[in-house]
Amino acid sequence: MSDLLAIQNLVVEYPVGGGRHVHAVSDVTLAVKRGETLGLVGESGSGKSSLARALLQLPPPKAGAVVFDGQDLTQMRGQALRAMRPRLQMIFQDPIASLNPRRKVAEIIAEPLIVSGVSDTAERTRRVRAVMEAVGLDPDLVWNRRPHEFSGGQCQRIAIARALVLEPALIVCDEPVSALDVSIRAQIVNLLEDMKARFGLTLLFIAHDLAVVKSVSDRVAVMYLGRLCEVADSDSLFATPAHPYTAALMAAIPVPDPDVPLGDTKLKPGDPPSPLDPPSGCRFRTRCPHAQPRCASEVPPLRRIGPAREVACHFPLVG
Amino acid sequence: MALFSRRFGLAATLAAAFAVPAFAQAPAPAPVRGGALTIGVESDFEGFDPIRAGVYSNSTVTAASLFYETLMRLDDKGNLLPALALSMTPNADGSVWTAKIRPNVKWHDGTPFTAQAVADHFNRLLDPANRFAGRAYLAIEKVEAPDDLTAVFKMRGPNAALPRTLAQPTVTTLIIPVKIAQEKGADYNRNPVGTGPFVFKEWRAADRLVAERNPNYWDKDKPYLDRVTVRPLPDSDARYASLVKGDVQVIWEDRAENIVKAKKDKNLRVLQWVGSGALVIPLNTQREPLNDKRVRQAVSMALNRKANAAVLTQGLRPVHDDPYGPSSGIECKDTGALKYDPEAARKLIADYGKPVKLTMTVTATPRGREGAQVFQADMKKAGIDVEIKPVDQTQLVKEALTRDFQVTGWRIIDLADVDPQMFANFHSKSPINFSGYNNAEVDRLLLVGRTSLDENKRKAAYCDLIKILNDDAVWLWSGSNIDFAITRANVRGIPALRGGAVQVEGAWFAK
Amino acid sequence: MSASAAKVAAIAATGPRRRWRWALALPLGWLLLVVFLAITADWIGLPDPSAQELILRRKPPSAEFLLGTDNLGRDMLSRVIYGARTSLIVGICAPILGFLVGGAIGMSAGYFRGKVDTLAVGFIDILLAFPSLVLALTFTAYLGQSLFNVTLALGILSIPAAARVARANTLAWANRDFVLAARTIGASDWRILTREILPNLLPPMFAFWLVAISVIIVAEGALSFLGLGIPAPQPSWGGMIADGREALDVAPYTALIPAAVMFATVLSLNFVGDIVRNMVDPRRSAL
Amino acid sequence: MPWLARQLVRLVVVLFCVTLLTYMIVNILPGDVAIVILGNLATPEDIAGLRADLGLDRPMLVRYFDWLGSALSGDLGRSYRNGEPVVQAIVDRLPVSLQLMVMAQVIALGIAIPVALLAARRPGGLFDRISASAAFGFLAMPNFMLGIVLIYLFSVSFDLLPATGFTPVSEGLWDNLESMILPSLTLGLIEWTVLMRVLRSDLLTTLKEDFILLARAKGLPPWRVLLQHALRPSSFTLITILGLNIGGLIGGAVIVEQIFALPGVGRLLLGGIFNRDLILVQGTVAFIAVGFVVINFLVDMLYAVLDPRVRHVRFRS
Amino acid sequence: MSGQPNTPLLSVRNAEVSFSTARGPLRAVDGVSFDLQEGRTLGIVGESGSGKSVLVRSLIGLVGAGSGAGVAGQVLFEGRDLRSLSPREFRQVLGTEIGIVFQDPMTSLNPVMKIGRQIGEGLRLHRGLDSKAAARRAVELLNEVGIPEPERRAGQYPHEMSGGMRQRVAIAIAIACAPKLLIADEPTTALDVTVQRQILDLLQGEQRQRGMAMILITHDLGVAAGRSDDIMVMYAGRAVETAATRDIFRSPRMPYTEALLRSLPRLTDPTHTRLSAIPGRPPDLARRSGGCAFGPRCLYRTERCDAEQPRLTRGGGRGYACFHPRGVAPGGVA
Repeated sequence: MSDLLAIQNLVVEYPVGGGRHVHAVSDVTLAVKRGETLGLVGESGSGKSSLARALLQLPPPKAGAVVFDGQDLTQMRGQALRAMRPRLQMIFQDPIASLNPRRKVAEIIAEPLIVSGVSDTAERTRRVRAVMEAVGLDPDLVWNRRPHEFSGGQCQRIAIARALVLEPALIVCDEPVSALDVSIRAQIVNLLEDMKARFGLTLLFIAHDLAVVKSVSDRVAVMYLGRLCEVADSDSLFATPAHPYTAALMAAIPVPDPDVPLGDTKLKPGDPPSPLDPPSGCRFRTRCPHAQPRCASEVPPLRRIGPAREVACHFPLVG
Repeated sequence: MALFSRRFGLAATLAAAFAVPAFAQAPAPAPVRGGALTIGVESDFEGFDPIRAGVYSNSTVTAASLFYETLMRLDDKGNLLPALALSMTPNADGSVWTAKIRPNVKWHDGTPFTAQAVADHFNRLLDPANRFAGRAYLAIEKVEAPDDLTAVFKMRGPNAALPRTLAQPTVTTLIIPVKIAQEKGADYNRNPVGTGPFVFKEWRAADRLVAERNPNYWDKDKPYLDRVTVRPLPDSDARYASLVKGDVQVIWEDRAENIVKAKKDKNLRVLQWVGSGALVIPLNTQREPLNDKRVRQAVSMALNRKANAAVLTQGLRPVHDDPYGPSSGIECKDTGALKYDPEAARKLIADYGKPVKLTMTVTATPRGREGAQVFQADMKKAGIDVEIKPVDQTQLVKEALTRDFQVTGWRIIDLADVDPQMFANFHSKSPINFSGYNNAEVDRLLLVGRTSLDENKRKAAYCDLIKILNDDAVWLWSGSNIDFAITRANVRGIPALRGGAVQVEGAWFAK
Repeated sequence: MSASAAKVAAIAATGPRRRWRWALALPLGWLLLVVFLAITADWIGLPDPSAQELILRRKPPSAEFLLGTDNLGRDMLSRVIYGARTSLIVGICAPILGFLVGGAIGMSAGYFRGKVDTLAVGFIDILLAFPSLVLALTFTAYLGQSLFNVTLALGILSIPAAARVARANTLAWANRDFVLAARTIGASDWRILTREILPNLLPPMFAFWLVAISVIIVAEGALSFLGLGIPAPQPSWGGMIADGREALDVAPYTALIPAAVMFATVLSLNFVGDIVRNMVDPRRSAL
Repeated sequence: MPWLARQLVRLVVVLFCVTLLTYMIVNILPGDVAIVILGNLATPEDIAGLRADLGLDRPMLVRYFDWLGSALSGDLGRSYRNGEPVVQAIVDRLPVSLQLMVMAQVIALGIAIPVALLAARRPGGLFDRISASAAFGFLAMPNFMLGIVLIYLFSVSFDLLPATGFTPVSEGLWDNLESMILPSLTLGLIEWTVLMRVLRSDLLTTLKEDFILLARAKGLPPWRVLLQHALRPSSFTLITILGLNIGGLIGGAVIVEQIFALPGVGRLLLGGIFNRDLILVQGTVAFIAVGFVVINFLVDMLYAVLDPRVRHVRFRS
Repeated sequence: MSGQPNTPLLSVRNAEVSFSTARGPLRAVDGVSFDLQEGRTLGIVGESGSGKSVLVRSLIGLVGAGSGAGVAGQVLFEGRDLRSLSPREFRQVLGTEIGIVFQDPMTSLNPVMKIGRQIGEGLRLHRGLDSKAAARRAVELLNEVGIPEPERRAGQYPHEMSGGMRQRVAIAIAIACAPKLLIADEPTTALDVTVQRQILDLLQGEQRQRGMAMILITHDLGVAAGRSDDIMVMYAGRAVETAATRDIFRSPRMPYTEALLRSLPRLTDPTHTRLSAIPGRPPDLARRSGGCAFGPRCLYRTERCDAEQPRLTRGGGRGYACFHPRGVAPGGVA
């Protein structure tokens, strides 16, 4: 499999006034292979959403390259970039906020077609109907209705339909199910899996729920405070986490089984530091049970420790 | 002199009939000393340096009369009395007048008042470098002071009316100390010094002006009051309410409703003075279609002056057919006025043959609007369309001066003699003949009125003049100048409201 | 999730819509009546609103003059109805002008942010710091008092407020994910502004506009009070109140009748505006 | 502090634009101060001469920068009309306008806050509806009408308060207050409606917040919840409005000062406009603009006092 | 949960909450009853709109006044009927006997009041402490909930703290007056998973140490599994299943519970395992039909389910509202 998307040394910072900056994403290099689902996990403030937006150039990152299908998006401007956009689509966390409340469902789904120049009304209607049916919406029932008449799950279906209607190569799913109810979540996860198979999609799946990520991802990348900790194929990552942070995350997950004893995260007490002022060296060191003086002085590089496995730690738990 | 006040426009289609010396002056018991009086006037004061102020509104004259005095004075019946001058005597043809100055008069700062001060005052106004606006209307050429108690007025020509003219308090006749004014420079305008019965205390602009009794006043008995405050209260309802409430004891007033109400109120008394001026509607004789006499006559006949005045002023200001107020002393038996006759007006317009559309420029005040709308409605009945153009005061003046108007509202203010006004308004060479009227016979009659020492000849000339003007329908007379003041019932001793000024030198509170 | 409690409460808050409908009927009916009369004034057999009969000045309401006569003996009923026309033209058009300009400024500021925002906010600041009276006086004094100029002057005065409302709402909407979604499909800024943001801006702007109408109607009255309103003899409510105010002691109805009509209209506009606002979002349009 | 620096830059820019704009606008106003001064009797030569004396014959921009230069050194020139130094004229009248506006605001807040609190307790309830209607009512009442009605009511009918005029504090605090009650009431009675509506709306939003629930869960009595927990976080829009409304307040003050014959800045400005006293108008407008910007600056500071979140962002070096 | 002779700390009978909406009355909570013994933890589990938060808030009077909500049913706290107390007495009970922690510490703390004061407020009001003593106690409490530098923190505002710390503050407020019952309404939903762990540990620690009873409201079955003694599952405003935690997870009776558990992705499953989704979506509470609310989504639905609303059947220490319970012989009780 070749890389559909290659993120190279990506840096995202944004000002918060007073000359201070949030270091949202710092020097991240990551590739997404054609046809795979890459899971991206991390807690709030880890920079995973900033990363997603930066690779869509919304807004463009401060530094680094985003090579999509051989072209560096960060070097593209205006019309060229707009022409590229239909190939990368995004699905958002809050399905209701991601749909314009004033527009009808059919208009929302047809909008990408209009923008990319499909001027034939009949053609548009056909494609909108087709994609509605694909995501499990009855075109005749939903056509003229507005988003507020739908539940969150239905809205997420509409959003998925909008993303699919241009037949993109890559869809960035930014926490697509975390706002949904438990009983709906599985429906949408399944739908995404189905759509991926049907349209040959590549997915970047961002979530904080490890179980969901595990369920859909071929590979998983873990972020902490703007840096990558670990990238590995899904099964080995969850079986034997190499980064102490990954291990802590997994230990902290509440398991829906009263017989499974609560694991020990071994974390030092305290909250994650602010991305405004991240710690020197390894950013996880302030909470890491294995931290050494070296961790404060030296940024651990992301290094390969196995066939499909990279970790950014001076003292990895594996390898 | 067509000095403008805030409210003229067509400001009131007010009219006065005949001299009704109605300022009720109770047969006086002895005046009582003491007390503080507050007067409510209409507007704030321009200032008290004639050069800077340019004109004194009647509000300012009221305030200025506290500090300044004239050379002569008129009693309520119009008789000349001595004031700063003990006497004024003319030479044979009336071209030079000699004034004997009252001795032992002092300015408020203690320096003596002399004939030189009188000369300085008038010469300063006359000096073109000072650009005193009213100098063109002074018939004086220069004033000399051969000694401390003699001032000699050299006139531009024979002038019979000088003592009377100087007796009316105006921006020119109220004498200021030029020396002090020059020392104080720009500040003098706000810190007047005079010879008058009251000494300037403070002026908080737009709020109040306070004056205190001058203990060194030359007229030993006067003034009776300890303190006088003059407050500009621009809103007539609020002003009247202040009087009813007793916050002020005298107000200048021109709203008919308030005057009628006050007349019924036992706690109040109404003073009124029918002046020599008039409220007028000038027509621009140089502009289409008013350059056609038929149109002007039609306008004149279409305007129902008497009925309008009767309603709008509740009968307080009947109109008459010439601009000579009772105090001018001129009474014409036949004015040749055109009668109200909309039918005839309609015929004249039909005869003119073209549709007549006029624009009337008025001040953007309630009364300006009211008068203009009445004019508009009357004209409509005669088939004349009138568009109202409400403008700001200065704009109106500018339009009048540049003859850039068709119809407007104006006021001839009170002067002791009619000559300056009539000459300025109707002589073909006058710069402010803004009707652009040009009639050789009128010019001739105006000169007779100005130069003749024979009072009867003058009066006849003015009456002949008015016949021509009325027939030509140059200006329409919409009402005479009547000034009203309302006082609390216990206020006594306020003389005739000459020039609309409330003078309180002799005022006192009855117990 | 516990958000449900808030959600339920929110549903409950929009609850008594039936009652609103009742509350709406009266003000809406009144507004319709006023608008209807203002439009049809010429055809319903009213006397000429500027026809004077001085003898009949300040007559109290009677069978002949249902609402009495004014200071020049003109029929008050006719003047009130024709005045509705003037006041509504000024009241409706001036804010529209302000909203077109202010709305464009506010939308650009809220959408583009950065320098555009700084400039726009600066412009609004300047307009706000400028005593509006001077502006209004300049317009009416320099350009002459006409319906158009008064409308223009008051329209300019409504720019800052409109710009603020537009900016605040745009800021709120421009951060929504659906705007981001529109950009991911390559929509141009113009398309996003007109198709995605504008439709969401209209309801709060409409609610604000309804309130602005009433403010402008009152403001026209204030200009009339200073002698710079609509030129005579064209009646406007504000002008009628300013005229009638002079005779509050002898003929109070000459001021009170137009005041009452204006009161009812402004009240109705505010009611309707409030309901529209409640239907949108109570907070954002508070400014 | 970069925030402070930004505010100062903003102040300077706004002032420059406002004064320049004023200069332009007052200059294109019809009417000529020379005619105003000299009256309708003047000759064209006199008018031209006076214009030269006043410097009115020079190009507008030159005059503007002259004015700006001396304004920066605190000299706003002298009134063309009566020679009064403009600074003096403003300083003399400022206390009156300030007192009027402050009292009006106090009255407005004094009505608005309790009414909003009571109305927000039961939105849609009887009190809420009555207060909303009352607010609409006052909003629909032109101040020139309200002013005269108040005079008739309190001054003429009940004889409680003076109808017009201003008594300085130096002549007695009570007399001073008495002379300002009706004017302030006229302004305040119209002003409170806006404040009440804004506060009520924000209160309703705040009252839906979880921390209000928590306060209630602590067993706090309802009035303490309202006053101690809900009021302060709900007052930010109110304070913004207080700052922004100064423009409107000045407009109202012009009319109120005119009706009640108060010697305030509004009347000064109006007189200046009517008299074409360019230099006076210019100085007054500049002064008002400074006042507006400064007060809004203070309002921003007040935010920092009331809302620690703002303080946090702004004052951290 | 039942059958024990001692009086429960909290006993709720037939709790109902309804709102009137544009589309008609909405019954957010419909006839819910439960008991809570001293020192025990009851987990209330349900999706959004299931009524779990509204239920608990209505018990302590936080739903009702002003919102036009109708609240009915009986609430006995230590045998006292809370609904019959005067407002003053009720506030006393609420402030001292019951503590509550909300979901979002960002919004549940007053942004413009110093933390120390927010903690001390209840103490001053109900315990009569003066401001100094309250401040001292607030610092102690901050220390107890694991906030470093408590003296300094007490003088800070909520925005100066991280989400986890704020939630600790919220817990300090809740336990300030030493309540007997702690209500935790989704206390960790807004928090990251590592912080969630710490907060849950803290809650549980405080509960054990102080012997408080706790109601833990959550939509996360994992959280409920690890932290509660008993669980009540709610669906569409009703309690559909109650049982000891282990029983719920081992042998759910209610098809809804069963389906819910099955739909969860598990770390133990291999990647791309197809999830067993529950079809359909929760019912619109304003358009309630006569039958079982879960019926339209249920695999075991029969005609009876459409016609009749199943009541909560109790027995064997647990209860369920279903005509076709799982793991029970038809017609019998397990």
